[in-house]
Amino acid sequence: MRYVLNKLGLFALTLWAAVTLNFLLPRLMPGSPADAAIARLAQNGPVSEETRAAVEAQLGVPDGSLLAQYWAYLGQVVRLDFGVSYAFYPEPVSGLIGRALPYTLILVGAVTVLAFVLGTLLGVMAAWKRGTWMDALPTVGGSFINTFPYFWTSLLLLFFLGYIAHLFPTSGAYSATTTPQLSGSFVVDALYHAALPALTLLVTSLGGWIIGMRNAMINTLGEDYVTFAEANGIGGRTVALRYAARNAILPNLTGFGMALGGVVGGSILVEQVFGYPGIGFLLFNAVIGQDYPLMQALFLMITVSVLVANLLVDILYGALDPRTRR
Amino acid sequence: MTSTQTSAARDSAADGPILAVQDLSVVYEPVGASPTHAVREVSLEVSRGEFVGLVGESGSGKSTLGFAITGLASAPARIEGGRIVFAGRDIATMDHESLRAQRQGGFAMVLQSGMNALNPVRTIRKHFHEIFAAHGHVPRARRDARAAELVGKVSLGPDVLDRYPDQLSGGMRQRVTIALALSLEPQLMVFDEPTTALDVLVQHAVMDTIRELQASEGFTAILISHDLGVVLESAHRVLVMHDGRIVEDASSTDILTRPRHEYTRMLLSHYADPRAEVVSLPGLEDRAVLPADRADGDSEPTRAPVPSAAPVPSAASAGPELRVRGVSKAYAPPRRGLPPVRAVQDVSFTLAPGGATALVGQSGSGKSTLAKLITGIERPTEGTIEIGDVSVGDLPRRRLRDLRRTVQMVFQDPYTALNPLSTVEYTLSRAVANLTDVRRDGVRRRVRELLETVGLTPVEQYLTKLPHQLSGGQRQRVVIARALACDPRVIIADEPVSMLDVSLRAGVLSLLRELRETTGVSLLYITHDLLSARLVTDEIIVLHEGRIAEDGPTAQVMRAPRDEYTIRLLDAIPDPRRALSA
Amino acid sequence: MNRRPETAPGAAPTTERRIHPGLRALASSARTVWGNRKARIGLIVIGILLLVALFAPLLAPYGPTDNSFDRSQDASLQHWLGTTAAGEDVLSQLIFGARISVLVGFGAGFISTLIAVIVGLTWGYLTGFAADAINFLVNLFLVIPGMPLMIVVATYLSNGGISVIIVVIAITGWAWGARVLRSQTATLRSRDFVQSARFSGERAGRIIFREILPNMTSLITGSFFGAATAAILAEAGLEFLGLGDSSVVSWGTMIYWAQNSNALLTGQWALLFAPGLCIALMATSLTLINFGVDGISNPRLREGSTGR
Amino acid sequence: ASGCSLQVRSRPDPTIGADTLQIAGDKGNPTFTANFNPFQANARTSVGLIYEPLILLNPLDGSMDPWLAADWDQSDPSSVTMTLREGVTWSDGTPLTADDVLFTFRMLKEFPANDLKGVWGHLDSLEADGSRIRFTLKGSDSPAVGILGATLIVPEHIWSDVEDPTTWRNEKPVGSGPFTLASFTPLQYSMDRFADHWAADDVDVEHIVFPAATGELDVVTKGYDWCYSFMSDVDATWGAANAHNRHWFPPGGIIGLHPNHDKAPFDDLDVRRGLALAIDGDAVGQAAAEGYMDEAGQTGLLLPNQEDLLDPSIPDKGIIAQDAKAAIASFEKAGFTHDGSVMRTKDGDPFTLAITTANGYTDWLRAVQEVQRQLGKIGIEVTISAPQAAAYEAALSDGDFTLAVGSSNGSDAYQGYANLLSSEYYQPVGKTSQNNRIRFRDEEVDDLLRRYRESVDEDEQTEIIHGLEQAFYEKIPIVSLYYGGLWGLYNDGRFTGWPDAEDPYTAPQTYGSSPLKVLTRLRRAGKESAS
Ligand SMILES: Nc1ncnc2c1ncn2[C@@H]1O[C@H](COP(=O)(O)OP(=O)(O)OP(=O)(O)O)[C@@H](O)[C@H]1O
Ligand SMILES: Nc1ncnc2c1ncn2[C@@H]1O[C@H](COP(=O)(O)OP(=O)(O)OP(=O)(O)O)[C@@H](O)[C@H]1O
Ligand SMILES: [Mg+2]
Ligand SMILES: [Mg+2]
Repeated sequence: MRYVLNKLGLFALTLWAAVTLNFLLPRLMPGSPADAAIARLAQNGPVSEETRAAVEAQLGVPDGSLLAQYWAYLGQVVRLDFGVSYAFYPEPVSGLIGRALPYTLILVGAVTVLAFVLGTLLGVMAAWKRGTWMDALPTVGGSFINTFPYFWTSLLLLFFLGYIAHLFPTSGAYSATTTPQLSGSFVVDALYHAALPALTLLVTSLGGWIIGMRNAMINTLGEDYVTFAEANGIGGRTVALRYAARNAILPNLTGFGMALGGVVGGSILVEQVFGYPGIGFLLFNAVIGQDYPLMQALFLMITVSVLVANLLVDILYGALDPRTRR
Repeated sequence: MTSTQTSAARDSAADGPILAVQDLSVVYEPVGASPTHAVREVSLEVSRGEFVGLVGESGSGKSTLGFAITGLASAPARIEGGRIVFAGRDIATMDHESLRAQRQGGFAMVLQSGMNALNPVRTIRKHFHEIFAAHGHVPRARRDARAAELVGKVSLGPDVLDRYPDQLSGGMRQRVTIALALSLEPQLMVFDEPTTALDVLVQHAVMDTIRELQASEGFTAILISHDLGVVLESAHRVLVMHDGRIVEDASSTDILTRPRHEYTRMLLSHYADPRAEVVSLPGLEDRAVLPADRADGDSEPTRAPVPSAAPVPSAASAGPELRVRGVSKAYAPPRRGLPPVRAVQDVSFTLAPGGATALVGQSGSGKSTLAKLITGIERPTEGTIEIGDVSVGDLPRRRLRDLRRTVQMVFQDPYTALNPLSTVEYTLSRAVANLTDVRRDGVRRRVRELLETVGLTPVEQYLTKLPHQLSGGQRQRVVIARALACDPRVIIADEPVSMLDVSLRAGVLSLLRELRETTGVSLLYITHDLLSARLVTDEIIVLHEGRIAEDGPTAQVMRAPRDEYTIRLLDAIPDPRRALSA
Repeated sequence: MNRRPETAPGAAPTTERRIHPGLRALASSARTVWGNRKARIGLIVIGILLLVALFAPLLAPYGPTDNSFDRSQDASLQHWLGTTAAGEDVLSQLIFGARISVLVGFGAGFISTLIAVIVGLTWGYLTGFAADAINFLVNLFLVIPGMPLMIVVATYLSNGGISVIIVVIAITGWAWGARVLRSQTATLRSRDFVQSARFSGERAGRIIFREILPNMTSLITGSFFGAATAAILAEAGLEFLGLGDSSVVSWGTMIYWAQNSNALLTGQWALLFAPGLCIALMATSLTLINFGVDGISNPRLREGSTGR
Repeated sequence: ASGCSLQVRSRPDPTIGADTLQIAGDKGNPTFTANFNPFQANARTSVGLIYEPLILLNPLDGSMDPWLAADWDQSDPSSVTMTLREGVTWSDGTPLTADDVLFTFRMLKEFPANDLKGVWGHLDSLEADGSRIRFTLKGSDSPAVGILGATLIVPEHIWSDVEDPTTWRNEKPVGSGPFTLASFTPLQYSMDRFADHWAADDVDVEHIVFPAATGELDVVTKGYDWCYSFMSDVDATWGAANAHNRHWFPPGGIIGLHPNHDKAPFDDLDVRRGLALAIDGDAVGQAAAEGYMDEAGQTGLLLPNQEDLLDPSIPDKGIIAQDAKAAIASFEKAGFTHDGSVMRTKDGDPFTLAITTANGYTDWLRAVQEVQRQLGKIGIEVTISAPQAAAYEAALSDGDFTLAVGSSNGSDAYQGYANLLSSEYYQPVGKTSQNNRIRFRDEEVDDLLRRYRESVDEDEQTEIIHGLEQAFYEKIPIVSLYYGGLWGLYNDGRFTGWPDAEDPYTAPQTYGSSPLKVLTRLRRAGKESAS
């Protein structure tokens, strides 16, 4: 119980710090939202004084002291009201996020889980068949692919599988002529569009899991309980999975929560390349467009989801490891 | 009931020895290090139903041999040559699957570190079920009953089946591993130091169980141990291993009465009964009922003689008295809702200047806690500890450094007490520079003096060595030298020899005794080994669950223990002679 | 089975004398790393890349920003990898680009490892409030996703060129290392030799940095290589997003420009392919070295086969 | 890069009919938000086809065509009278009247946030008399007619019910333009021809689709008819993807080095002249725009669009040829010293200058890098500072720069000069100003600008422009480098009648007023050959 309370306390404190950081970060950036809007307009020709005035009037440049803004901001956060986007004015932030979130959730969520499962299995195999090609291939291969820059892999996949081979759609999260809805055909269409970005994320995050699991597994393989199980003539598969892998997976779980943050980071680049309308793309636009409200909401969301994932992993850890269950 | 008789009948075709090893060599070939020939050209035969002991010091290759004959040698170990014939078949050449099939009704092994031999995330019941499922020799319906029966054989109740390994004590875990091995209904069981990690009293009980099982189930047993005493108590025949070879193979009686190999003789010579009137070990002079007042510079055979002139200047000056008065220590409970851990309760004693007191008791009896209290690492919950006129319990943290000049500590494990990356000289000179007023050349001189004091001569040879280049005994001497750096008046030695091989123990013990006599330092000697307590101390305190069970002059307490707990402790000491005479 | 590898007869006490123990530890670590096949490949590759970076002006046929050639040419004898849309020689850019990756990788790797070491060791050694405070800070940095944070900070500091990139990557990338180092410190601090140093009257700082630190060389090396790998990838990512300094020639900016000038459409894909491959190569070689480094701290990870 | 086996080819969507125009002109980021409020900066670009201006400005040369206003009169520089076209209806059938015009202008007055073009900076009042609308200006302001005329007119009967037109997204727009919104998804929207449009007879395109995916790879591969995008190596990419793919890149502005006239050493004309002489604008243009754009002369005019405004007395169309010797001499005149390799300031320090550009504007960066190389040759070290676009805007507006790359001038010659040079807009460094960010002050120029505003005579106006060109040439307020392009890509396989160098009737841009013009000129290719 105390363990849980401790965790929750830390969770709340970290959350507050993240919220505050969110508030400060954008305000530290040079140039105002109006400057950003004007910069966008300026790409179609010089912008006049009057336009600036109009834009500033529209965006309602933040006023009041920093502290007052902070209070107002905290109030908004509590009410989950993130205001109106600057870059997509007058679109409310919640609407923008609401539209982008499902895609990233599906893409990143599915890929993270898939990469974890697949990577862990390959890692188990590599450790079990240590020193053979079944070890060398996933570990060296995995660590090589793992070091491909996300965007580079995306570009190559996009080019070869999308533009040359015409196997996959090249942008978007669904066909341009369909409207998002909950129907079978739409889901299939959406999955088809998610395939390439998912492949990129999968391929570039797999190696980490393989190596992490392999190393953990090699350690548990050296444990006495594994030797004892073998001495008792328990079959290879049982020893590998229920003895070595089952224990080796525990330290890797902690990494799993953290990994979510990493994949969201990676998805910025991937979504950018694939024109995938997810959170990553939105965040990039928010940063470039100096869109404080959007940026704050997104950051908060990402941080909270990583925090929650960590909390869940902690709880899961407790469930999987009887030693913490007391 | 499936029993060993049926499986024995199955294999009765092979009438010869159940196990025959011929010219077996095993080599470790770790990557990035030179290979180690752990077992060299070993040949042995074991007949059905025999109880064979395998002894030898640490690193002599006992475990390696054990792993080889149970078909568990795996990378980086490699069987270099030789045959291992079990029940007529060579298992050295068997493939993985047929080896696996052999494990039921064939050979089983109980691992050295039985504490870790159970999968922490599975219940004991699952462990049994997995073995049954792997071999299919127990029908599904009978499995639970059989598991309960098996744990019953090792004197455990069926309730352990639903527990996780970490919910069992060390002794229980070791029993469970034995029960698991038994569940294979093996003809041959190899016990690799089944009791080393256990407490003295528990050790005794587990060994009893093994002996009884062997008698009742009739399997062939090989017991590996570094403790000749333990082996002689149980085995009919003893194999002595040294440096990868079997140097002696004889019946227990022969080993005890007519040891042929020099090494065996050396091992035997380190056994003595602490209850005897006169106790002596090689290198340690006789210890009569009354403390000897004769300082004898005799040293262990393996090292150069101690220089005759004791270099310590303040040998004569009497130090402060250590007074422990009504000290208790309670630790916060490990879990909410439990009572606090009372590690030490109402302990009082006095350590006179120049005196030597032993603190004995089983694991968890509060010995180390007391040491921590005296050295100021922990604060007592109640009571006072005074060293001279300093009250340790009230000392502010930053004054602890000053306390170090008076009270020093000798650590249990010389393998971890030295920074592996620091030379002997650095380790010692830091202590000198920090705790004394000696500087520069003085430091260097003092370091040399210290090395001479602990008998590491010629000094030059040791100054630049790193811990891994020293033997265990030499390391422990460096640890002692470090403790002596600032001329402390009180030395607390927490199990200073328990991690050392018997052959190295005597040297360190005699050094401790000698130091006491030459420097006049008072010694608090913490141990669970009563024999060594008898050899180095005058007074003894027996701790039991944090309380003093008995105290008095060492020889007197040992020879005529009054407390029942002390008697049990004394009984648990393996004594080869007693076992055979019984 | 082998509780004390130090006592292995292989480490004969008679050899190696009068060498500083730290150096010797380093030398033996180097041997362990070199003994690992994967690490050996990594060391060779990174060695070559380092040499390329060092001798770029000698190796490169042209200057990296010399734009006096025909634009968007295919590979030819004059331009082995063709030219860019601005008329620069791709091969020369690739060779010079190694410098930035090396600089960023090792620079940011070094800084973040330094922070990780200082924070991690202090954190592991201290107890009580100070440790809780550090724990909180590290957690915060761990939880805030690195890439977005990096993007924001890079945008904020978009004026300072490559050194700013290094700093940005370093300050967003130290937390994981600090955590790993802390747990190792916490293990080491309960070792008897640390206790023993306290009994020798050593003060906290010296215990941390003289007693504990050298025993974590392999872990720190590992964390350095890990950080360097991450830094190289992060730099490339930032440059690709156009948030870096697009006026320098680095592998990241090469891809940025390639993407900008439709290298895929013009079929100039050496322009895109080569720098990405180089990034991957450098990062892989660092990862491979880490396979060997892991083996120092954890002998079980040394190469070998289970014979299954 | 030709003959590569991996050439990407255009694969148009087969479901798109022959009467449908596919435009890559509206960038979803990455998806569209439904915003058809023409008075918002984030409105969909197609609002230019839904709502119509009174007068159609030609973004190429600033010439004006009647649109909703059939005709206008400006005999007095302080007022304009426009006559509304007859028979114009909104797409819901309601007729468009002068009341709608009055409503639109009054709404802009009430909600200044919507007044993106700043009409009420020029306008004092307006009133209608039947279909005639009289605008009273704040003073003599002949150029204001263009600004007033460009205002998009919205229907009163719909907009008068809108509570706050500054945040209204107008998701179902009702306009008067030749196209109406047909369908909208976040990834694509389409428009249909408005059959009752007053010029419907000239409109041959039945449908338009605007997909959101307009990356360069998309543009090349998805069979677009019209795109606005800079395309590197256009012949090998766009050109190679389809035999009918064409491009036309007329100039749309001048990219130059903008010195801060309030900061040394650029307050010194000799220094500015030294820069102009040291730099070969042609080479800069080559580096920046891959040779697609020409060097810009030092007149402030876009050539050839504004050829007829060019003062023939200015030598070589205002091109200042690179001349290292003369450049060094000019610097030396300003007190610099040059020892054959390094340019030193008066204090004897090597002269280094920082050029500010915006991160992500890759052509500008290429240009600066070329300038860096060229100035390096005469011993001037150039450092590049490339903050993000927003920070760049802020730096320029606040005067927080010494030398920056910037874009200036445009279709309307007078507006170009005024915005850049009028001391009316002057703000000291530290105060924000959107126009005259170079902080230029010159009485002669101010005088010329004032005279232009007061003149309604075209010949006189031309003469004044000549004077401004002269001033531009002599005072070098900015150092012109090359023309910023209007990156028109089009396909004449399905539709013909595109604006191009032969028939430059408007700019090939997909935003602003051009689409209205282009859509009334396009003809289906098949039909044309049949007829
Ligand atoms: N995995 C290993 N890799 C390399 N060398 C090893 C390994 N295991 C054991 N050795 C070496 O083989 C030799 C014999 O080891 P073994 O474990 O058989 O000794 P032991 O007699 O069982 O000692 P102990 O009493 O300490 O258990 C030792 O020198 C040891 O260092
Ligand atoms: N820091 C601590 N927190 C809580 N309980 C502790 C702590 N240290 C020791 N204990 C408990 O106090 C009791 C006495 O421990 P102590 O270490 O003094 O025993 P010991 O006699 O030295 O045993 P051993 O022979 O195993 O070293 C044990 O039950 C132990 O679990
Ligand atoms: Mg052993
Ligand atoms: Mg203890």
